[in-house]
Amino acid sequence: SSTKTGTGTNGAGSAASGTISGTKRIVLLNNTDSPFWDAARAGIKKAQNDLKLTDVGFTASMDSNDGTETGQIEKLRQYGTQSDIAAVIISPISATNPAIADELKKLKAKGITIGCFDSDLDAKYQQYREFYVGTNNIAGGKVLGTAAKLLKPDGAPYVQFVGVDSQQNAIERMDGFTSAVGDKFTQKDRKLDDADRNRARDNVRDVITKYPDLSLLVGIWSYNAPAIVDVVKEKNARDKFTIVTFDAEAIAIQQMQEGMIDAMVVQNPFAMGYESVRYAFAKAKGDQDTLKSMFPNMGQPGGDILDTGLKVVAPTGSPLKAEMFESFGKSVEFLDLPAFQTWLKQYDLTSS
Amino acid sequence: MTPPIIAIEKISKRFGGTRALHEVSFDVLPGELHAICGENGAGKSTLMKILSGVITDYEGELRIDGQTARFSGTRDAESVGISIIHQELNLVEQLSIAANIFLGRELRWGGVFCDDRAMEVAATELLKSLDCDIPPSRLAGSLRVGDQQLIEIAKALSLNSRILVMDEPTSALTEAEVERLYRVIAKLRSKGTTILYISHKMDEVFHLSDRITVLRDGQFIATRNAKETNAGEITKLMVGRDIESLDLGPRSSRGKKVLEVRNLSLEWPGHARGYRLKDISLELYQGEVLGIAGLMGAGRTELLECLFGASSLPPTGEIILDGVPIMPRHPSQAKRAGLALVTEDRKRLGVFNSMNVGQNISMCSLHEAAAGPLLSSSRERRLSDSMVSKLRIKTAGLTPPIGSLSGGNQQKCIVGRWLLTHPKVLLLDDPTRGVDVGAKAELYRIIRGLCSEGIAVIVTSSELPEILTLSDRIMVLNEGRQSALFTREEATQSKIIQAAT
Amino acid sequence: MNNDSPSLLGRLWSSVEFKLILSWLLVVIATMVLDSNHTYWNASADSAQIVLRQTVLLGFFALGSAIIVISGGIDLSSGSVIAMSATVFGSLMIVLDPEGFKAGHVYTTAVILSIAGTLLVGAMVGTLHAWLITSVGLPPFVATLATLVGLRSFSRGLTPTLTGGKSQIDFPDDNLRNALKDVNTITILFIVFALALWFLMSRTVTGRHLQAMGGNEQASKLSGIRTDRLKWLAYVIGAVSASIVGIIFFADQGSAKPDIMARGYELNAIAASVIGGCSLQGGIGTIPGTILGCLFLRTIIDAVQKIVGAGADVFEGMIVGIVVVVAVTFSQRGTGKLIGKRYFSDEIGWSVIPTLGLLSGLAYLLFFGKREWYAPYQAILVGLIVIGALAVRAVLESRTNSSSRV
Amino acid sequence: MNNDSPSLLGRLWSSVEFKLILSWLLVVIATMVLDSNHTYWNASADSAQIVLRQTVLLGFFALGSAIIVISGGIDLSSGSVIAMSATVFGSLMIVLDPEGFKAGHVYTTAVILSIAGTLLVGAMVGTLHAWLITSVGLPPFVATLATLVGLRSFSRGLTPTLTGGKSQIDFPDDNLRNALKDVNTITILFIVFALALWFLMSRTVTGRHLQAMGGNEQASKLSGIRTDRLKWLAYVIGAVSASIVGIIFFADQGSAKPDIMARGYELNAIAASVIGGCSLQGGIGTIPGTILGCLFLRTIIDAVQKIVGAGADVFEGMIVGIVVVVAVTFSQRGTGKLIGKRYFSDEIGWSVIPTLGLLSGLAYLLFFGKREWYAPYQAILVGLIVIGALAVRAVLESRTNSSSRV
Ligand SMILES: Nc1ncnc2c1ncn2[C@@H]1O[C@H](COP(=O)(O)OP(=O)(O)OP(=O)(O)O)[C@@H](O)[C@H]1O
Ligand SMILES: Nc1ncnc2c1ncn2[C@@H]1O[C@H](COP(=O)(O)OP(=O)(O)OP(=O)(O)O)[C@@H](O)[C@H]1O
Ligand SMILES: [Mg+2]
Ligand SMILES: [Mg+2]
Repeated sequence: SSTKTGTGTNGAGSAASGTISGTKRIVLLNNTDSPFWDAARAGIKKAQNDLKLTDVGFTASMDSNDGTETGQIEKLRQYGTQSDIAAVIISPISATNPAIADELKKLKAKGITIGCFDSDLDAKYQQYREFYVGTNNIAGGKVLGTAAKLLKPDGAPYVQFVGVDSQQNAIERMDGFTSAVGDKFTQKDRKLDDADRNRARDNVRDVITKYPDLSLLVGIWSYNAPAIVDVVKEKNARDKFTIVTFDAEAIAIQQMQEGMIDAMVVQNPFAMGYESVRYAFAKAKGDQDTLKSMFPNMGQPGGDILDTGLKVVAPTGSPLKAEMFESFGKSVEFLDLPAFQTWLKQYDLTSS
Repeated sequence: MTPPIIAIEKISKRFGGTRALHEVSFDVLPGELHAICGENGAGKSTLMKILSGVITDYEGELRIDGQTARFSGTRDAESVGISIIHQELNLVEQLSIAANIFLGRELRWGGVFCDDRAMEVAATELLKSLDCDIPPSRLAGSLRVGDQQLIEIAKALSLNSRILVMDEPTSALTEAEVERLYRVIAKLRSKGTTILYISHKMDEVFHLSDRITVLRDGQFIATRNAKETNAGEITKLMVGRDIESLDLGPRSSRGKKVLEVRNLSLEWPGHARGYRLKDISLELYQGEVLGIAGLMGAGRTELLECLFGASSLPPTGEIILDGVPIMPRHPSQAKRAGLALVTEDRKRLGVFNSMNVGQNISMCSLHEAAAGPLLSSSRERRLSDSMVSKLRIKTAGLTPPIGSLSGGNQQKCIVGRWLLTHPKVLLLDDPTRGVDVGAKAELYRIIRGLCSEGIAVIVTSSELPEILTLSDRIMVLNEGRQSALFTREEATQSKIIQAAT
Repeated sequence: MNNDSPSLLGRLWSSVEFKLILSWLLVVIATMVLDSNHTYWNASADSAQIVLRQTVLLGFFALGSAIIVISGGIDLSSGSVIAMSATVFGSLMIVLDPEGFKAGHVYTTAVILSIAGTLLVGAMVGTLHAWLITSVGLPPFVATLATLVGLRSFSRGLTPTLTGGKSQIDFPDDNLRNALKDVNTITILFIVFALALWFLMSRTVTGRHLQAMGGNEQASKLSGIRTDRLKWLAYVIGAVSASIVGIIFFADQGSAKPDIMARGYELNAIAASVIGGCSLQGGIGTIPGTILGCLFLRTIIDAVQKIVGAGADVFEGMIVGIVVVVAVTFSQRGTGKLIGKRYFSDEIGWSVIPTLGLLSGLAYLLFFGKREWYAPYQAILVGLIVIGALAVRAVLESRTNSSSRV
Repeated sequence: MNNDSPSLLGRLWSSVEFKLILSWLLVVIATMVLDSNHTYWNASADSAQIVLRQTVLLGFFALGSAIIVISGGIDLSSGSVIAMSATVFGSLMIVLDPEGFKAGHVYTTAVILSIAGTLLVGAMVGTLHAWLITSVGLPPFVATLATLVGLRSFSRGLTPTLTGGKSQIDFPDDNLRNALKDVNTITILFIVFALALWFLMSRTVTGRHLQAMGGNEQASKLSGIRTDRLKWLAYVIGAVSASIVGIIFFADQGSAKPDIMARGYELNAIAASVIGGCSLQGGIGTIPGTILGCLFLRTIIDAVQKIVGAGADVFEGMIVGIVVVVAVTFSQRGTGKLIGKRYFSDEIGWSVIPTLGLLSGLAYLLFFGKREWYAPYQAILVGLIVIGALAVRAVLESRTNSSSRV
């Protein structure tokens, strides 16, 4: 791509801004703020320290979007005017949105390194980003679905809880789940809460009272897990329901410890943050080795994807076992809760 | 005998429970000035609203020039040449005087565009015909009641329609402006305009009208030729009984000094004159009535507002009540000190439209109606009732909303509201504005009664006779300065007007 | 509030409260009949509890908002104040007992202090509103609009500062949590709160003065009422009630996430009070009415969930919108007037008929339009029927002469 | 808007427009100085374009909202109408040219029809508002609150029905997109639109009547003005302007997501018009003022982005809130009055001082509080200084006797 001219313009930019502050920014733009990203922030900070970004006048930080396309588009436009942007790594709020693609294209033309993390652009727009660091959310959905199937061998009526079903990762996770569980499972309802956690609890209360035969509750977004558990506790109907959820908010982990959650599929936002920064920084320095080591077969189809893997977390003594998920390959790792918690400690995270 | 220009046939109108009009029928002859008299709530305004297309649903029939007219709005009425000056002010305060005068009938160019210049020129003409020299580009909201009423008159005149309804046009005007209005009316009549004129001021009625129709409780009582009748008879017809003669009983002897004001001044930033009030000094004794006369805009309202701590800017000078200097900065302080103010602008500064009659009356004396912080509805009712009966307020109990009462009765409610606070000094700014003769007489008697109880009263009025009957001493304001102080004996209309101009 | 009808029964009948109770019963019965799962029969207790909890939570700040509305103001900030209070409550606990916060057992004294502190901050916000309105002289809409945007962003800034970079505060102490979110506790708390406010507004001098100020501010000032202090009181009550909700929410949701917490709730509160008979012109409204307004609103929402079944969330807004319109119209006028009234007698009336037809047609399509090929034609048919019906009504109206247009 | 000051210059000086231009310049200069990247120097064109685009987009529906406000109403529905229009526009294109929609090249005729249809639907919504307000007799706040919730949910229902289960509509045609979102096109469009409205409000009889109705509806009625029709006009203008924005937004954002699109924008519109000098009591306000209000608001937001840099959006709300307060105060009164005014002379004034101190202390902590250990102490210091300063001011005020409290 136009890296040469790119660095050229960047040089000019940095010269202009250099007089005041020589810093160049590596920006990671999320879709909407949530504890999930706190882990990513930790990753970014770690990368910044490990790779000593600041020594050569670089900083890496995450910008929070407000959950709307407008928000991301506006931010991308802002970056376009700012001279100190070295790289923009985005978690696009909608993979098919042409406007976001447009803005990324413009930034790319300015010689800014463009990448995606956590969720990728639609195939027809992937030309605009150099790499994708994250997990395939459809796969994530499939894994959770498989877990559900293993926990409920002879099927169950279920409800999926999510904030906004127009958001990319929500769509993929839910589709993945549905495709994996198969037709023994019947979806009673799909409850939206507009990311309002009060509403999220009502939704759970509502379906529990409404569908007496319901027996499987699926949390798609991170805060859905605690919402589900709270209500189940409140009604102390734990034995009635199997509960499988995405992501691991602090409370959710604690609740799994209490035996309130049967399976969590956890992504690795920490790695997403860390690796994104690592790539962008290497790119800026022109450090080919790192680039190679990260994307050995860059240029070949799928060579520009770095899979940060999934973790299936189950409480100790769960029927779920590691071998059950081997079919998904090494990108999916099975952990029991203690193991997971030690993993978190190791990067001193409270959520993931 | 010429055929009537307006024939009113068995017109009736109800408002919920109240019967405003009941089978009223009478004629109005072309070119005459037909006065309509009646107590507060007799139905005068209601009838006029029907006549001018404001009220569209009523029983009965209305004939203009012999053929039946059923207006669906004010436009229809205007189209047959009827225009009205409403009792209550109806101006858009955010618009200029000119814009208000031509509201709804703007002079245009190119069909859709306002021709402001033309309108201002025309407005200046109209105002000149009322000897009023306020620039027509000024916002209507920046005017005082009196000036606003002149604008209303100008607005009605601008229609130069053949039938003009005037519903208490002079209620906020003082002699000088009334004189101007007379001249205008004379001009109109020379052009053959028919005028329906409502007023509670007998002298006006007899000075102007050819014929007088009396309404009572919404019913037609009689029509008389002004020549062949007198105030006494009309009043009797209105009230339905012999009205006690206006002898207000012996004047109470003046007691000790209650209130003393030493060169009170109020600045007026951004105005040529620079002050609204300048070096006003006065003394007020228990049991006396001090009348304050002056032309519209002389500063009477400001003076009372200053005494009551209600002026927008703080005044300078001294106010001494019972020997203690007070300079109230908020009405609540004045109220606690023992002052009470009945404002001149009832609609804006008096009534609480969302509340009923009882609540409106008890508003200032709730603490008497309360045991500790809790209100006792029975006590409150007793308080309000006492005033309803004392002031003979015409209302169906305490529960109807105040808005359903006629102007005069609303005024009585507000007077009652303040009487309940047992004030040492009672400030009355035009207390009888729009109040009928009967009620006036009662108010006068009440004021006297209060004096004999040792209360001191300051009263302003737009009617000199009123000031002369009421006051023990009369202070005349001119351009915010104190131009004369008469005792009742020396005071005469001519002297006062001279001092005021 | 037309007191024209003298008889006590008549007045009761025409009172907003009574009408609301009626319409509420209507909704409940409708739900019992139309809900295919018969939830209200099978799980009455649970269903009741759901509605109760929601009504109470909404009630707290709706009452605050109602008092402001009655006294002639408006408060757009309640949603943000809720979010801020949750954040402040969390932050105070962190500051006062850091170890306890990590360990998951906060000292009772720290908790009490934190709650007190949060309510105090609420009162401070109320004071700020009153100051902006009385001393700075801003219209209430603007003043509270400013805090609506300001306080939320303020809390968003505060959270990472105190949590060390996190975007939300997780609730530390489970026992405390269960204590604070328990439906019985908050219901009792609410009853006390509501009774107090009801007393204030209907039985005390202050309440009367608040009402008077709402009706005619200048006149009440000239009647010797300290309108400034009254405003202070009203806005403090408003903000503190929101703070209480903030504390409960934090417990109920287990985390305080200022950027989305209680976003847009201010409008729910205002809607509830308006449905409950408060006039936004001020001076009119009651506490019981507002409570019933909350109950009605929350019941409607619950009913939609029950009746529509899957995908109810999507349609909720539509139905709530329609119900708000109907309820407010109904509670403002007498039923008789309502039917006698002319709706389609003028140009606007005629020109709205196609709109209503279109809407009902599409609504039909959305609700009942299974994927059959003829569904669209059905919808069009429905639309045409509605248009026809309304047209007939319009003609009838233009016939009759008894207009009761105001 | 006090026309008492006779001299034309004086009036200009005291006009809202003039003050806004001044404050705007202030903001721009401040940004040039404080922005460490000197973006306004290096990328002036781009920056200008961003602000311009934002101002124009906001301007369209802010002007609509302003006209409603001036004529004495209020419109809470603009955000939802925007979302709905985007959805309707997309749906119409799907219905009128399904192949083209899939293929990515929609027939021009289909496009034109769709745009016309969308604007028509906008007009219908306006009519609905007018009908609810005039014929049904709802307060504008309630009527538009109902459509605020109703229309959004309506669009949410519509989208999957037409896209076959998807919850968003992606913009089909790239050329069309670029045509519709092009900043020059929309700017020119806006200028025309604004000029038309400016003419309407300042020069025509209808505009005069709208203003009169806003000032005193009763009086306008008695002067034979058909207030119903005027309301219809105002609300149709409001809704149509929002529809225009909906169409542009759809193109600009590349997809229509009715559930989150333009959520809460209604308040931006109202804020802009209020900053621009419109009074929510009605009767007061101008078109140029509103436009300047939009420009000012958008510039502020942009300035925050530039100055604060990373994580700006967190503080955006705070700064906007403060600016709204200052701007409105400033534009309402003369500067002289502003300084002479008494802010802390009464109980409320005193009691707000701690609040302001606390706020400024925390603000300091949030903005400049690097993680040094002494940062909190600095913050406390700042707080105390502010409190001290204000206390002094309070004392001085209580000394002087020149109050201009209203
Ligand atoms: N809008 C209304 N609603 C209810 N009742 C009304 C209304 N307008 C007038 N009334 C009642 O109709 C009766 C006649 O009122 P109207 O104003 O015509 O009296 P009036 O003769 O003009 O009195 P005044 O001399 O004080 O103006 C009064 O009893 C009044 O209470
Ligand atoms: N809002 C205002 N704007 C401009 N001038 C005013 C205003 N209010 C009063 N004035 C002027 O100030 C002076 C005092 O007015 P004010 O109405 O108090 O006198 P007044 O004798 O009480 O008249 P009224 O007969 O209306 O009570 C007059 O010159 C009046 O024109
Ligand atoms: Mg009258
Ligand atoms: Mg006066």
